Amino acid sequence: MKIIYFAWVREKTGTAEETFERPDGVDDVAALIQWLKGRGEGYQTAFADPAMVRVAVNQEHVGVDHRLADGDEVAFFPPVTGG
Amino acid sequence: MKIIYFAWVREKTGTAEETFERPDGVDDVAALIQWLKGRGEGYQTAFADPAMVRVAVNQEHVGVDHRLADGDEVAFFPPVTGG
Amino acid sequence: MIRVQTEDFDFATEVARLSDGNASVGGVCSFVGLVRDMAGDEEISAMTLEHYPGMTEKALAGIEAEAHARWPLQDTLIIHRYGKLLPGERIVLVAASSAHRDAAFDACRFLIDWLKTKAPFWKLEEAGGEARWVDAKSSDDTAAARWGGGGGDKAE
Amino acid sequence: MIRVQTEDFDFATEVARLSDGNASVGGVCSFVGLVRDMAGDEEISAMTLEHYPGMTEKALAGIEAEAHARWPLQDTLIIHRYGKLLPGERIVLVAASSAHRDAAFDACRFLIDWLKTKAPFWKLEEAGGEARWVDAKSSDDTAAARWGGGGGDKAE
Repeated sequence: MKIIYFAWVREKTGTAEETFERPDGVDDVAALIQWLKGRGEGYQTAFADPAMVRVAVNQEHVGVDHRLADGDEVAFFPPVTGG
Repeated sequence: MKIIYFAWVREKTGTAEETFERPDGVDDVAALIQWLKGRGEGYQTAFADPAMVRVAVNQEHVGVDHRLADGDEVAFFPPVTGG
Repeated sequence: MIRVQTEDFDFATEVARLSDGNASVGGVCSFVGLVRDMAGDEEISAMTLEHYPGMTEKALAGIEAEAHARWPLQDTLIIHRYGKLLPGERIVLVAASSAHRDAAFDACRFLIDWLKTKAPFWKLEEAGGEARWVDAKSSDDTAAARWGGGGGDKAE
Repeated sequence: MIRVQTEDFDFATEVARLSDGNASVGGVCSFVGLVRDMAGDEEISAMTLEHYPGMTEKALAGIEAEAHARWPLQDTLIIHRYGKLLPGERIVLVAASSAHRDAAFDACRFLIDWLKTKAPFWKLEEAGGEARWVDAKSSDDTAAARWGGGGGDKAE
């Protein structure tokens, strides 16, 4: 799967984009966030307050209970502030 | 006083503008309309349905109970349709 | 600013004036009203706008002042044309600028809603070789009434 | 039509497209959002907009389609810039044209309200030599919520 980070989520994880096989047991967005938090301090900081992070899967806004499939494009970002 | 007519009120009275001394007893707009209706058929047609005619005195929208003073500028016109 | 004129206006130049050189403006809302080619199922060949010189400017200035009293605005603009216009031509431009978009939107809509029931303009429509005065719409009274504070061109 | 671009746009040309050659348009409502020079009591020196290429276009097209589903519109337009902008520069243009002004106003406001909570843009503000990400405003959630039908970038 492809994971993309934007704005301060990108700055905190220190990663703009990464690609890896979907880990065993990572069946939904909540599980993915949990798994990512195990990858280091930057990720822990980024996801410290899950209410502050929004998620899109395959470029559609979703909730943390959204089921993941192999090959999904998952994006994490702060609440949007355009316009 | 100066009387001005616009749009179909002007067409019906056949008059764009006229000036005369305020007649005796013409103390408010309603009395003026009554007096004007005595001036001929065109005026009678124009004021046949008073609900269709709007009035401004000295360029401010007023009701038919508005008191008139010598020298007033009184305008009669249909409901406005600009914009 | 208000202007009553026969000639067309430059939309971009006019709207730009509401924010040019003023970086405290966060948003500019504008509305342009145009002559439509149809009235009901009849084709319109031309539209002539008559107005009441003197009172028109007073009425528009009053509407503009009321908008500034109701919302925190940086600037407002009303341009209204009169005389003979063809389908597709611009009749009116209203615009409002503010630090925030809600004030800009509300004020812009207020300007056109009040203008439609308070400013002394009358439309003469030409269709099928005949000219007829356009009737006022009750929907315009309803639109103006939602802002409260004054019953249009009816007695107040 | 939607466009996501770094360069500025020609306001008059863009807005004229919503009515040019279509005399069934009675009104065009447009809104331009600009970079303000102040945030609270702090002076802003620049604003950088980041976005999510691909999803941005999808989100804006979805918002535009929703507007057409809700109102009888002739045309709509969304142009949003990204990259570094200075105070006074245009960020966004939304516009809607319709036979009647109520649809044009409602749709235009809907476009900007939904865009502000659904389109993946993020603002980085520079003030006093520091850069910081702008916080989302709860007033934008409230504004979007008044149109119903979808909770912005929160789970739906």
